[in-house]
Amino acid sequence: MSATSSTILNLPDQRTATLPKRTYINNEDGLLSWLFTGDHKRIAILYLISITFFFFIGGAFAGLIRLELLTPQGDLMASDTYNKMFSMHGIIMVFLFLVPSVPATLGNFLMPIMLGAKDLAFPKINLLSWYLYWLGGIVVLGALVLGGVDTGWTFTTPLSTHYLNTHVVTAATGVFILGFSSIFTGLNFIVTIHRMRAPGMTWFRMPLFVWSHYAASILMVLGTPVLAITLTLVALERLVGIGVFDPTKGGDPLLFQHLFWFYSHPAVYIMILPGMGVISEVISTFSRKRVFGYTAVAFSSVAIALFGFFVWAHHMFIMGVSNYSALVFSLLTMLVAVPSAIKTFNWAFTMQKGSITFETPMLYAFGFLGLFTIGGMTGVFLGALGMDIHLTETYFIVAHFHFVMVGGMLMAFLAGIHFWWPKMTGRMYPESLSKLAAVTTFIGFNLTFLPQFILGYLGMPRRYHAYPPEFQVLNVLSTAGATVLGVGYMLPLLYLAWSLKYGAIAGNNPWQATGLEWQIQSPPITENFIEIPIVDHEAYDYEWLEHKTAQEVTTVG
Amino acid sequence: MSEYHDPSNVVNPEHADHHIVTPVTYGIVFATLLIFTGITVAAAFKNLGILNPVVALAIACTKGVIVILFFMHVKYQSKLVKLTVASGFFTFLVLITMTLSDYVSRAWGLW
Amino acid sequence: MDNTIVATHPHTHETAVAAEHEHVALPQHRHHFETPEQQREAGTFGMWLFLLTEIMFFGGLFFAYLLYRNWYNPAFVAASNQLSIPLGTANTAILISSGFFMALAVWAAEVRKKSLLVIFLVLTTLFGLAFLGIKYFEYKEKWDKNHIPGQNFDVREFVNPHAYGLKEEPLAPDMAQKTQVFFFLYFAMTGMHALHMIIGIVLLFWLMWRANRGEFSAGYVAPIENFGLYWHFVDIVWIFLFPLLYLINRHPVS
Amino acid sequence: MHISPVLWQFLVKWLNASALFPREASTIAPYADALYFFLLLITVVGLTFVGCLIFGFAIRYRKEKHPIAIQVEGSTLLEATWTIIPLALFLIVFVWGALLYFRIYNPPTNAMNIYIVGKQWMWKAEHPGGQHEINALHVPMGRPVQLTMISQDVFHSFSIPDFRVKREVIPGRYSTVWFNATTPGTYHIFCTQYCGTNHSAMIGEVTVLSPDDYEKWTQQSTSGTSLAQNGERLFASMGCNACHSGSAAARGPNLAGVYGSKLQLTNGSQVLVNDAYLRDSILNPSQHITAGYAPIMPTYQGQISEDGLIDLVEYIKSMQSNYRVQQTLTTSESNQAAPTTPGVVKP
Repeated sequence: MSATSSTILNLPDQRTATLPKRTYINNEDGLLSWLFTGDHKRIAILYLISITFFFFIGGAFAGLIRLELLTPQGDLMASDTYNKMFSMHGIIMVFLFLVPSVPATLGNFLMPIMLGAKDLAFPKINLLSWYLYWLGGIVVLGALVLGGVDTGWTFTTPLSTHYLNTHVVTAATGVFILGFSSIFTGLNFIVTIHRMRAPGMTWFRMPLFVWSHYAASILMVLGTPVLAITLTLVALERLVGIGVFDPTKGGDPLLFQHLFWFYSHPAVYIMILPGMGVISEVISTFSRKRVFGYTAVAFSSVAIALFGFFVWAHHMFIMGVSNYSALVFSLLTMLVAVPSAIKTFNWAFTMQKGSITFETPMLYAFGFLGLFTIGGMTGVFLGALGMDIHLTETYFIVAHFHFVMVGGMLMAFLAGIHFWWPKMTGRMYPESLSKLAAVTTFIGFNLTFLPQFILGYLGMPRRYHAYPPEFQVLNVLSTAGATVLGVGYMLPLLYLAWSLKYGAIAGNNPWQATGLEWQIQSPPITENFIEIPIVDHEAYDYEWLEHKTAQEVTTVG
Repeated sequence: MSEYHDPSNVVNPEHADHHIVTPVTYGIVFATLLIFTGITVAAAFKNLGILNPVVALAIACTKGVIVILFFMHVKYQSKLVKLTVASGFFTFLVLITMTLSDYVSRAWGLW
Repeated sequence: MDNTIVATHPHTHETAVAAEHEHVALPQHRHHFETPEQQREAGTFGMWLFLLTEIMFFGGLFFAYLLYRNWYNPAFVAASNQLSIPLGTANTAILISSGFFMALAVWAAEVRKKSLLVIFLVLTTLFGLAFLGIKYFEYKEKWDKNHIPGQNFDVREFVNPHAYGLKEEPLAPDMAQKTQVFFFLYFAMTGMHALHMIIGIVLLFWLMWRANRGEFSAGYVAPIENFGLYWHFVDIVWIFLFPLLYLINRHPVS
Repeated sequence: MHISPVLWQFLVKWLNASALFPREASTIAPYADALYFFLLLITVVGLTFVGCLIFGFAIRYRKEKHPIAIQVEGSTLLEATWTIIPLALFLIVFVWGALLYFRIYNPPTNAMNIYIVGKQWMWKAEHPGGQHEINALHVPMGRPVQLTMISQDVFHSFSIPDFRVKREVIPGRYSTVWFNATTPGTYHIFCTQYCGTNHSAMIGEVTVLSPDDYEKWTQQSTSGTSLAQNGERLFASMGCNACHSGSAAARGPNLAGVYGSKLQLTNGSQVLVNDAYLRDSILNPSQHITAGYAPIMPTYQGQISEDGLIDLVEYIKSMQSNYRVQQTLTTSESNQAAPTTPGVVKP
């Protein structure tokens, strides 16, 4: 290939290339072979289909919400319906999409391969986790079908326990089950990382993708059970009237907040950390350079996981926690922002002196960097005690976490899907169309959520079905942006489906990346490796790759 | 089944040999636990003031640690398992102390 | 959720063939593990991680208990004194014995004594059932006295203990209402514990059946060991519940 | 901050007209905005910096221009720099934010008090002088106003964006917030904590009046009886005066002048008597027994509404002298007779 070409894409000759004969996809046939599979790659595909399904359901709710907010009056739907819409949007997006998105799809698919293992430690638990996901998903959908739930995804007591007659218990049961799905994924990852690494794969030779999943898994295992017990108590409070969260019986509603956020704050790190792992891989590959300060990036993941457990009460600054406590939690919140800053700069400097190309995953990664920086910095606004008073519970919050979750996580997810698509399916996605989708998503996203920052500072409260007319201009902008964003998300669905049949044959290593997953055939065989690799180089060692490629050429030639 | 024997899993610090605890050890542990149960009931009937819950919890912790170390074999397990157990209790303590930091300091007034 | 523990143990696909030695591949060995040793350690580690989630699960309840015990100490003392010390102590001893037999069962599996293993598993189960039986009578007594939190909760015994032949100090009416918080936590914590025991006993029957077929007396002991971890964890929870719920303040008020 | 007033006026007008920022209508608002602008500044600088890095590197090191990547391990110096600089900035933000927090949540001692009761889905404002408002609040300009708030049902949150104040309104506990309005006009009140079906209808308007107008308003809109007078009636009708009669032999402690004092309790602790204490000792008396008295007071949980509790608290607060105690007794003797004393309104 010529040194001056603007792409690193290296595809086999399309006239002669074919997909490998035996792959994990065609190893066994029939629906049952998929439903009872223990293969982590197949489970990843099952998850990918499932979360896409739920993403578009959640997205449909988002669309309806934005449509309602087009006009200041509540004219599209009744306020109860609207409340159910945003509750469902939140529950589906958080528990059924964001938490499992990268770990359960890309993580499941890649983790064993990256470590040089044949499978995750507990394949059956992995499958069980997918079934629990569906069970939870169906229960949540059941709550929707039966008439919906309007607590918001936070299940705030005493509203959820005493003042609503919607299907709170059903929804809580769904989330409870989903929690166990997430616990089993995390548990599997931790055991796999500890016990299943290939010979020579030391901790500091692992790709950063694995490190970030490790950090996220710790949070899943230790945080999620607290949510489970909290939701159990909410359900009991509703069914039996036990009074732990009921002030008239001597309970403390703030106890619910403490327990709920003890999980739900680390949960945002569960959501974003795997995305950060994807970004590390993508930026390194398209800069042809190892990640700047590998150790710092690895440890900052762990630091985020650790500090993540100490900051939950920043969701409760105005809720009547003691001032002393607020001080401590605010300070710790400032500390947890630092590792994220480190990561951002390390990613930027990874590009320094690299040899950069601009394929779709890289464009998504650029989008991630910009949006995550805004999302992260606005988090500092909210961590600052005095500022939080004005900003919390307004659209500023909404914009902030959508910047981190959608701008950060979803961008990373799409970057990862495009990046590993050739590995998962053996075929390339159409490049120009996907670049268009990346740009559309970026523009649409900013148009949707930047106005919400302004709305928030102006004071528009979140979860409002109707709002004072002076906020309309910005809301119209936001809704317009949401339309563009919707198109941006539909595009990949269409062209990725198209590419399954018509995409160019990708070959083993289209990106000439260094990861172990790129050294095997695509799509991989069921056992991943013909023989277990012996790892003798660090992650992102492009000189090793060059050497290896040169050798192969000589052998073949 | 690969014939290849993975050296990193045997020489690495996360590995420990399979140790079989004898019934004698179990018997001693069993007796100790019963004795501690007796002590904790007896101590509850003495008025030790603030020390009552402290003693009760101290005995419960001791019993718990004995069970974890011997019945659950953690004494003979790798550092990894020891660390795992410790991290569980650490996170539990984080939950308790950080939440209590709110409840305790609420009584200190509003500056 | 706990029945999923079953899946923690790598399943067998074929009936056990007696393997004479550790180094001979066991039929239960899963292809993606390099060595049986690696598989065993992965299983133990996974089980421990699962127990971590259990710690945090009970952790939420323990915190609620800690908080309300401090807030409503007199109510907690009075309500705690309603629980029966002899039954509680007996139950503690029974549960410890059950744990002891479980530990012996693990030993029996490790030294490959099939009949001993089955006997110890049966003993473990019997003591577990005895625990639940006593718990049933304790719950029944609370039911009869209307001490189950809810609409019919009765505070008379706490407002006017002397009329019921109790030597307790009477509680002020508002504080007496708070005994309901204690009883709720009592039922939630012991109930959650009992639920874990019931799941454990179901698993025990399954293990007994498999042990009787000789599956665990040929060097493959992971299910027994991992179940042992679970059973001991349930013990530990009770070891903390007993002093916290039964022994708050038993000495006469000075 | 010394900016030329003309320039400042212009800036404020421009900002108001473009509606990117809410109006600054309280003394707190400029402080909040200052921090906001500082944060905005570091965000923009940080974003520009990251953007420059990305675009700079992307152009400088794109493949056409820089075909062979040069491997770099990392740089401890650089990494330390971008650890320490953000850390320092965040710590500044923390201190600044904390100072702002105390400014917003520490009412000055001379603040006038207004009670707010939140319920699904309305705000009730109760002025000590007996003015009752729903989804509206009238306050004088240039005078610190403290709101003592409580919810009758679920969590609500009382927010006035133009004042930059907000606080959760919690069931079972008083929470407070204060402000000092600077510009006459009307401003939004929002409930910002999701509270059920008509959450978005739980809005109101705060009207800031000049001191004269406020005086006029108080005259016109009073219901005739102050909160303390209502409380006095309630005090008599609930039979509180049977025990809290103020005499030395009474079964309950003397309540005159108790507000603001330090009480010794039977459990040995010392408490400052404030609104929250008074409310809680009516509902959960046994936890607040004054030293020397028996725990015989029944609970009034579920028997008095939050409004009633506010009346009682306000009445007990106003019992500062022996004279008031005598009045209580007189009232109790004549029982339901209208109180003769003028409502004492705490300034």
